[in-house]
Amino acid sequence: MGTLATRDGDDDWLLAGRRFHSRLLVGTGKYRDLEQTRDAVEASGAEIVTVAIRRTNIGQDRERPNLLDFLSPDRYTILPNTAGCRTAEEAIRVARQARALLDGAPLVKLEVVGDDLSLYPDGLETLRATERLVAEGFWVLVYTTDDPVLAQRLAEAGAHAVMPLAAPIGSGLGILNPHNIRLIVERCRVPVLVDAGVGTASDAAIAMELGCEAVLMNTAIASARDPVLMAQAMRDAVIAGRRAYRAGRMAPKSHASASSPRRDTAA
Amino acid sequence: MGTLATRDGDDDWLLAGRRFHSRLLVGTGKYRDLEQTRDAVEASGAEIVTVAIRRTNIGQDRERPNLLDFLSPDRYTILPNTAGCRTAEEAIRVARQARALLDGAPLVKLEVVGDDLSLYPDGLETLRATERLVAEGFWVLVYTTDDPVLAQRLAEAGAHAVMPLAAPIGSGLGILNPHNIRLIVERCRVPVLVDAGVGTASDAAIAMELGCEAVLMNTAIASARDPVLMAQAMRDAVIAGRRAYRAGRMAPKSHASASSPRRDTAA
Amino acid sequence: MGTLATRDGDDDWLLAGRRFHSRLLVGTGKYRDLEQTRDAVEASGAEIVTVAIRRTNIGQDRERPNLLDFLSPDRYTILPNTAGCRTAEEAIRVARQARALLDGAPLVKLEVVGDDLSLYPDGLETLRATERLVAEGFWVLVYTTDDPVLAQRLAEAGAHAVMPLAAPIGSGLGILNPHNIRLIVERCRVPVLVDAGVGTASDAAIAMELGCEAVLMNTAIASARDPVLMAQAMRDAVIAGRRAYRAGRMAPKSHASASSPRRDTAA
Amino acid sequence: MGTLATRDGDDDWLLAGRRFHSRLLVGTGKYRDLEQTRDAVEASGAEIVTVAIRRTNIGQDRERPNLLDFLSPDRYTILPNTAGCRTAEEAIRVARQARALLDGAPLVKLEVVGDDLSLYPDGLETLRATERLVAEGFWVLVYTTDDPVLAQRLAEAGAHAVMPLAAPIGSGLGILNPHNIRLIVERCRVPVLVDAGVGTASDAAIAMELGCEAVLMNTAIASARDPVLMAQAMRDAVIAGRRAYRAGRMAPKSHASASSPRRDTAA
Amino acid sequence: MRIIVNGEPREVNAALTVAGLIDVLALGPGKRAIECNGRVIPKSEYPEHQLGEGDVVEVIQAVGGG
Amino acid sequence: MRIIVNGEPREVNAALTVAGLIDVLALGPGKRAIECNGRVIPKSEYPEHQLGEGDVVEVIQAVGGG
Amino acid sequence: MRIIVNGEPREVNAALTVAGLIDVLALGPGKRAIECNGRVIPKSEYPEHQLGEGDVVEVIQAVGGG
Amino acid sequence: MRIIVNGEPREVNAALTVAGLIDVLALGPGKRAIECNGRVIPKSEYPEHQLGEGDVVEVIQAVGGG
Repeated sequence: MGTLATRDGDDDWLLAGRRFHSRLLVGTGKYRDLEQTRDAVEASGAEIVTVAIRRTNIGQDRERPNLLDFLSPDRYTILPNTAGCRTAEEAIRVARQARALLDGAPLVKLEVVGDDLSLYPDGLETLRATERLVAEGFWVLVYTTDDPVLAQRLAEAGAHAVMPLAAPIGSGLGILNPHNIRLIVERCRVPVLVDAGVGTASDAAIAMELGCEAVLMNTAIASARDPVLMAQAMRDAVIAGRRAYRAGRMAPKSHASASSPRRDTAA
Repeated sequence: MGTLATRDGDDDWLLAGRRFHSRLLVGTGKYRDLEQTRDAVEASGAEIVTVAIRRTNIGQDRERPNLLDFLSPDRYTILPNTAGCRTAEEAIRVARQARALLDGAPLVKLEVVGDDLSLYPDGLETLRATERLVAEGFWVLVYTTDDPVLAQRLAEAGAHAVMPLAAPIGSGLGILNPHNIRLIVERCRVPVLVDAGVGTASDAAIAMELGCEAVLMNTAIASARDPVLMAQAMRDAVIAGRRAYRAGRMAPKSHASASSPRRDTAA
Repeated sequence: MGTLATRDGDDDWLLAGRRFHSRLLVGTGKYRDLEQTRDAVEASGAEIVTVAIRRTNIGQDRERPNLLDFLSPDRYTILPNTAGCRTAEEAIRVARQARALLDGAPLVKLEVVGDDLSLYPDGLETLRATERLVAEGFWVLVYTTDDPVLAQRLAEAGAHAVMPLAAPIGSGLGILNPHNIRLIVERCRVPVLVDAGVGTASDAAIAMELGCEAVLMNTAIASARDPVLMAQAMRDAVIAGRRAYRAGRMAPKSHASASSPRRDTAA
Repeated sequence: MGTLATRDGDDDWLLAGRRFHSRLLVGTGKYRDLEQTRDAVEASGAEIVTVAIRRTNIGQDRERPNLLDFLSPDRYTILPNTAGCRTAEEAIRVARQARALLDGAPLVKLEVVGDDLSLYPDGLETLRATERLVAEGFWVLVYTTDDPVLAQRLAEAGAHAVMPLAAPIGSGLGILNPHNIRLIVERCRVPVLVDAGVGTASDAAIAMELGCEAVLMNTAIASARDPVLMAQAMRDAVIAGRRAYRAGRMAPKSHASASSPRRDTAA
Repeated sequence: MRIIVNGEPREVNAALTVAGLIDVLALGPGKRAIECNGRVIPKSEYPEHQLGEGDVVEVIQAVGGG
Repeated sequence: MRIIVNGEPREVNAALTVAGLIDVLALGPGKRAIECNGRVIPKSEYPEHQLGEGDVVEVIQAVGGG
Repeated sequence: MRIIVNGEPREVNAALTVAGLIDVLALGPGKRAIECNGRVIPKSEYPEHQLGEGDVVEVIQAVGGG
Repeated sequence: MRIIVNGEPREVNAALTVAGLIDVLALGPGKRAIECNGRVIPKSEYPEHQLGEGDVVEVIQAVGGG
């Protein structure tokens, strides 16, 4: 009944002018096979799905099943990423490949990495790439650090969504600095999504409770013991966290406060 | 679909030999009125509902609506508490009153407080009361500290569920010591429920991720800005946390791990 | 200069009527040898030193050096513990052995363990032992959980100091529940010492900032790579934490506040 | 004795080729008066002291005491900051003023703020200013976010020290993201100092335990109830944290480990 | 005779039963428990259980609590 | 003539178009992009775009990623 | 002539040098910097550096800051 | 006669005192306690306290512990 309550669209969100219901975006890497990828994505309820852009394996192309046969662009909004790029130029090139591949769809998840070990983004290259991709008509969802000033600069440069990391990609450490995520949410006019570092369901709920518009994750689902069940958990957690945010949590108190009336006890 | 998946009963839990589906137990204190109480309880999906035992307001009894008219024992399992008691004797007396009032139903939430400011339980009186109530045939769900040794002693004394506090009652501080909750879950043969201190949805999810059988709360729902919406959030959060626990979360790593393949990038 | 400032005794503390300057108590277990034990204890600045009570190794007694030859009771206040005991009776027996061994010195660190894996104390046996040892004239420093109600009961039973654990003995996890430690400090009339679970210097500082009278540790020093240097670190950290507590820390704020004047900048 | 042990210079650190003993740098803002400023600085043991650069109050200049009369450049290394600047150009101008004022001393604490509420630095302007100041021969100690990639870029641009914030300036929230501070320490060849956000002594100890070369603070001392005593606490905490870092802390364990021998108990 | 009901002294007819007291107090039909001198009176005993001078009676119900 | 496809040198007929290359490589029907010397070739140009000696061609698809 | 010192307009004698301005302002002996039209004036130039109509002068010192 | 010392059976002369046992065991000069059948023997009683057949004696010292 509660789940149905949100089904009625009263809490949809807008990304680049398009309306979405699910606030969980999922990646498609690290799964056992494409069947599991599909099942987990389906269980997650996600409407937007990230993919990477890579060379076709020429000899095996005919036999090998294709990711987009399992996750049809007719059903899902495909969000190609620029993972692996280290400069603005590389990222722009991959974004153009992705747009051609996806019949002109302008969405791109911009990711320009500045450190191979932490996979932290390079803020300067990311800002440069954002400016140029926006100029080329891309709708840029940009992976960034949790630096509130950089996030604002990216939004001002025309990014359609700002996506700070919670923790290093694939680490599962959860939201290392909730204070910064909250500052970014307060400052940015565009949707703020937590993009990396979520490890379990409560992390996703916390991201939403901080006021994020949505959460993007991959490893936390794909590397769970049971990815399909974890996908359900994440779907529920994002809904839970969003509702808690909208419901307005109680103020924490340092002392106790009885739930049962103190008076009228039998003598 | 995912929500339906758990509706099929494959993850029900047992309390004193009875089967329950919902893993969220809710209190009925601190609401604006009985209508709001009923709506929030309904939205929470709870099957077990706590009540306090107090003197009837003699003069006004006829006109004043009764809590149990709003939350029928035919529909909900009523769990009377002994809130406000400070000795084993007081608690036993209230438990007997509750049993009479509820036509012999043996369930009781035992609460013997040892400190008025923190509302922390008195471990010794709680253990004494548990032993005697068990001997009288009660099914005792016992509010306790997060002390793993005391929790074991209570389970050994015949408690049907052990319910450590997450934080002081009504504080909303969340799970102050997850390490202890995990130790209790590992040691106790009976269901372990987190009973007090939850403040928002992610706290409830964390309790379930630690392996608790269920969560009991009151203030976090009743004192939210929108209690009915928060009740839904808590229902979802408990489901999310339970699924994450069953799905087996990824191991946290201190370094990053790419979600997209590192090879096969265009040169 | 600062260190000298405290040497003048203006911040000494009282334990069972005796005056101590150092607020760091150290254990003597787990060291490489007795020379290292002595050096680390000396570097720590501790005036009170815990020892365990065990059978003499009969055949080797003459050749084997004795701990108390390295840590003379003339220089240090020896605090024998009842580690390894699981009942009040066992603990009382060891306390009597210790008193005889130490020529009638009445100090004892009472430790009655209720769980072999966590080494958490058994609250009930601990309370029973406290009552009886106090009746026999012992000065009881009692290892306990961080349960504020139990801590109060122990103080009321006549314990000379209440020593809640920060985390499991030897775990080095730091102060798992600062909220409880603060509650205990607020409630107990006798000195409160954090007794177990400290892992590094900042943990010890935090314990003191919470208002504890002193800190007792062993593994954090003995299992450091360089125990003597870590002993110095702990000595300094306890002094630092104590001074910070007395100095009254600034209130944390959720927003920034400039350190340099905002006005009078050159145009 | 231990304090003396470090006095012998075996753990000095180098900043721009100069040798320093104290690892605590302090600001001079927010004190009640210049006497308190001087006393707190002296108690802190700091050798490097930050100052702001502002217009002289023309009419009152003769009567009003001057900061540098209380903190002589002959005794302290004066570190002028560019607080209040919002662009590289503004910061460069202030740096030049400071150098002239301090008879050509090339040290400057570069601070280019990008957000008035959080006082977070603007990474891009900060990098631009660093490059130009280095070219002009300044020794640049640069205030930055805890972004490891930006920190590396700043070090590569020739900064003599990289100074990530622990939390917003003046907030006293402590080290919000220790993970990032550790990453920066691992990556940067120049000294890493935590610069802002410390609230109490244990925060300073944690910064040092993470491997920072030193800590810079102002509000935590100046806004304590007793600034001079807090200055001592901070001095001790920095020494404690540094020693703990060098001593190599024990590995944290999730289970207990007894400090006293398990065998040889009396039967 | 004089009894105490929920902490308030109350003058009632001698030889009043618990069932009679319920009528006198005009209690509604909701679920309740009645305790007399610290002992819960089973419902089945309401008709015959006679109250005595100075009895301390508690009329108890369920209210909102957590 | 000799071109480079996805990093591997490959001998092909002179005057091969992108459309022709797709046949030669026996690529399946899935979604892809083709880049030649760093420039993406629009699908509409596949039939006429002629490859030349030494051209660097990338055949690109979507794969699992996060 | 009219110059601006630390944001305030001020009437001074024509051909005033920086050294002269320091006397006029009755500045104390403490450490300071003097900037004229955005450029720091080295101490060695104080005696000869002549101020002109409309010059913007900043007199700068160190104050408490973090 | 046979006694148990620190868990080990040991044959000793009849009428041995605690003081005598200390000689027999060649114990060093360090601080210790001696317990006989669960009761600590005060030092002052060592010379006269006679051990008996089957007595359980514990010789106790301080060791490193936390």
